[in-house]
Amino acid sequence: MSLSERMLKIDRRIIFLVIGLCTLLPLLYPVGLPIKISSEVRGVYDHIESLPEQSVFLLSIDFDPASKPELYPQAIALLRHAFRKHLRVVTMTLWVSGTGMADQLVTQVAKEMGKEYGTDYAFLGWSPGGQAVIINMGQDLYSAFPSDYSGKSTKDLPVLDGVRSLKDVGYMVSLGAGRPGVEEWYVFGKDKYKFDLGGGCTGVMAPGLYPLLRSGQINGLIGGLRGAAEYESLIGQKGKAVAGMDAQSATHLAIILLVIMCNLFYFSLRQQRG
Amino acid sequence: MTELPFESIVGAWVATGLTLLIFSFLYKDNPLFKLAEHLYVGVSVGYVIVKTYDTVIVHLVVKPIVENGEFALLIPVAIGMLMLTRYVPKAAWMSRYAFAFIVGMGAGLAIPRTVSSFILKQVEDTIRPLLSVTGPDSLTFSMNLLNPASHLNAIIILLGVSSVLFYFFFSIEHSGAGKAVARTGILFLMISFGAGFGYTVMARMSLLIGRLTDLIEFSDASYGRPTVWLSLLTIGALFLLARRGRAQPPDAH
Amino acid sequence: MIFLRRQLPLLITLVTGLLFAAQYYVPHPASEQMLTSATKWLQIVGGFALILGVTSLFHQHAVKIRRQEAGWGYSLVLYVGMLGTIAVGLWANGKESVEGTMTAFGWIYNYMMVPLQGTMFAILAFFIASAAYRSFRAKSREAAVLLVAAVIVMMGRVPLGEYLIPLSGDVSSWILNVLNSSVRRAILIGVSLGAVALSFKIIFGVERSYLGGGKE
Amino acid sequence: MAAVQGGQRIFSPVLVAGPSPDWFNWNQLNNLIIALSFGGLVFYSISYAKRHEIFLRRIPGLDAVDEAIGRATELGKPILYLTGAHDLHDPSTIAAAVILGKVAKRAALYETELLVPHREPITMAVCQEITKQAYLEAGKPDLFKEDANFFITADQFSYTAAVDGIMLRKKPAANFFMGAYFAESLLLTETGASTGAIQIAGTDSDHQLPFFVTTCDYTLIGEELYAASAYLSKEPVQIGTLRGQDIGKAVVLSAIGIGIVLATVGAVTGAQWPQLFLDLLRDLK
Repeated sequence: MSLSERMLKIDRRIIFLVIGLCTLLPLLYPVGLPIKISSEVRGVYDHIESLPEQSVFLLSIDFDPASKPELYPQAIALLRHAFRKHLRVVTMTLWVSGTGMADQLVTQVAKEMGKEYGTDYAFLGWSPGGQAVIINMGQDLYSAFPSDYSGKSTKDLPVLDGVRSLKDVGYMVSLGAGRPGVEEWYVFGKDKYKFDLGGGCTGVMAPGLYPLLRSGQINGLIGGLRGAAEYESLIGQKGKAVAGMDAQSATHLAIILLVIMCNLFYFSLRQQRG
Repeated sequence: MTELPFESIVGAWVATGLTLLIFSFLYKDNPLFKLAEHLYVGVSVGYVIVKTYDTVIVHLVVKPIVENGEFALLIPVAIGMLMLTRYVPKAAWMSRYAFAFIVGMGAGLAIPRTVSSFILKQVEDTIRPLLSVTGPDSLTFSMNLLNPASHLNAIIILLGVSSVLFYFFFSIEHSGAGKAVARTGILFLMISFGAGFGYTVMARMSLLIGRLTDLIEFSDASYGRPTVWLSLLTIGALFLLARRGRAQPPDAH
Repeated sequence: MIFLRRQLPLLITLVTGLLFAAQYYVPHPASEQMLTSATKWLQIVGGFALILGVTSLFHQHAVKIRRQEAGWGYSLVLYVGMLGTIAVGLWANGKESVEGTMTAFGWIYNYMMVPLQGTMFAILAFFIASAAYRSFRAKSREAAVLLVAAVIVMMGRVPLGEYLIPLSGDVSSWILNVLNSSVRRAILIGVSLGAVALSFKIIFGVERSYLGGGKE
Repeated sequence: MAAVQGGQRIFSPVLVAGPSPDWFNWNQLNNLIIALSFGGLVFYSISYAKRHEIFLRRIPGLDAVDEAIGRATELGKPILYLTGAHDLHDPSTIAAAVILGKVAKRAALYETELLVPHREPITMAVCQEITKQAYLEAGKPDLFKEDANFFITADQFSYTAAVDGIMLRKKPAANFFMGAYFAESLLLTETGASTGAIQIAGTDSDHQLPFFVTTCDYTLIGEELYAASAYLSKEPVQIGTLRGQDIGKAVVLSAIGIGIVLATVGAVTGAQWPQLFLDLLRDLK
């Protein structure tokens, strides 16, 4: 077996090791490269900036712990921004296994920003049915969520004053890791109830949402950890996402090198065999 | 430095241990991984049951009925019950009513919304003038690739949309000029898949970054360094399992 | 009986399907009221669908334990995990936290479910790297195109890539915004036509595989 | 409408413009026309397909299905078939179920074991019926096993881990991934590749297509999945639908073409009339 052949059939656990190290080392010894802001992320940021105080901002945390590393930083950055702008923040989730995480997330950021439950923000919890929940909220928010996460009646929450349905929401962002996610919020929500919609998603979902972005169906898109890092830079509070960008750089470079190497071996093998 | 609460320390040990058990799958499928896997299935099913019970039964059904007398909610409960007849062979056909309701409603809700969101909206945005008038009698064609709204990009988008749509024509043979168009379609598809792959690499790496950040945090002395000890323990266990595995005939499960 | 077993379900599909498709075009309050109630029902029925799945899982692993099939110990672990979580969850009224303090249910969630699920997902990082190595070979023109696009986007999406080759950021954003958009748009239009066609067939009973069985 | 009065909320009924409530939203007329005419077109093509032969081009990935089942039979190993993450609301799941019928029939003929782990209970129940039917049609009802279709869990990753486990333990010789997929795709296909199985995928989840294309032996891209189910079943309903969709796509393409010409004419001449036509193609609401 020639070198090329052996290298092409390399035990994939060696690759696993390389990737593991490329992630770990920059996390332990960060460099801090500058991050450029894209227009997609700016779309969401600018819209929140333009909202008057006390507008209702609905954040749907449509992911579960599996996508936590990518979307959690996005959620934190968005919540910090919304609280800083003194918006009325309403949060919820369409993913059952994300409920506990969403609760923790909202409570933590609200505490940090000194906000009070019920008057400044609320967490409605989870409700089953996916698209049915969205339509039902568009029709009557209190029918979809008769009580919030802690069991309090949603009708008694001051933060929801004047909010009857999705039509009364100033801005809505869905942070989606799949279905139901941003697309469903458009099709079953914005299409009929006409609220402003922005999106955040995992890197996998992002390329598929570009047609919606182009056509203005969503007015901004935060894509993956990079998007979160851009948002963190925009609000000037660097967090986990910015910290992760170095590791991201290293692993990407490693993979690109792997791909180049693999092609070199491949072509040399082809040449050997004529 | 503040003392960590006891449950956080135990939690850190448990979380670290489970993380490492799952990661041991990277070496190969092994009993440690299987243990974590089954525990995971169990815990997550349990979690979903509790959440469904709490949200559906307690908050969406019982409370509204008891507090507001919304007895109409018994209808969906009945429909839901019908679904469970699937487990009674003789009455299993009754579950069809429930499925008929769900599927029929889903189909009905989908038609107009899909037409509006994904056909009209997308066609509307693809139709853009290929020239624009800037001053008196001067037509411009903007060539700037970096401006997504430029005329050149409008043409490229038109090219992409039509060739890919053409590739998905199934009732005509792709020959002659059609073959060239279909091939262009494939090239566009491949570019898009490549972009998707590249973007996703980022996504997946962030997941690893997330887990490693936790492991780094839990290697702190305040937790009693569970990462360090448990890593050693896991590697040791894998080593022992591998040795035991070698002593047995290779077929044994 | 045939009517009850076969025709009536199809009739239900026809009526609900037409009703809710038509509802979209009718802004009358009565029609809106119907949508509100029906979507609420759908939420509740969705909850019951979950029970269906769980009972099957119960049964499957119970059989394994009873027959002491290979690996029944793992099924036992599964049972213990499930019942334990249910017991703790019901004890905590299904809440992970009460007034900001973590409950035992929250502890299980935070220190067991979150790391387990997160790690399962994180394994993907390794797999994607090995997939890239194994299959990213310029075997054909198509494969070469895919590879080049992937490499450019990988460069353009990280600070180091933009730092080394400043143009990569712009090029990757052009690929995403223009080339990728056009393809995804075509796919979206095609798939949507398919979805609409299918919905029509379901409503009019042409497609009835969801009821089970082929021809009758 | 809602008003706030001293902390109390009063809701008035939805306000509707016009003296009496409207029974039709005229802005959605084009939507209704498109939906109805496309629906009509589909039913027309179906009835046409019942009376006439309709040409369908060959889909390269499909020949691989037979090849893969054949290889599993030769090796005496099982076939693994996944129907994806969605329930039967989703066309991809239905297509996957149809293809499962065909795969099950071949598997029955060759007497090869079939494993179909599910994520969604309703789909499982339906697939059980479909598999049973396939075994009947193949004339081997006695070989049908109720537990060939089994439910694992609705949770994405526990499901994936379990299926990966099955792949590593039972080493199926052919893996089919049909239907809708999410992040689990790569975990499944990479594990499948490591066991040396032939892998055939078919999905309309465009975000996962990059992985299937790079890691599977054959991939049915997007609508090819629906086409495959039509091609295999040779049923006029499916073939007719495909034909209807083709015509639909042709109409969309022509509309885009005409629209662009008109929009350009409108932009150059400054005339208003092209806009009237273009409004038909817009989501006006």
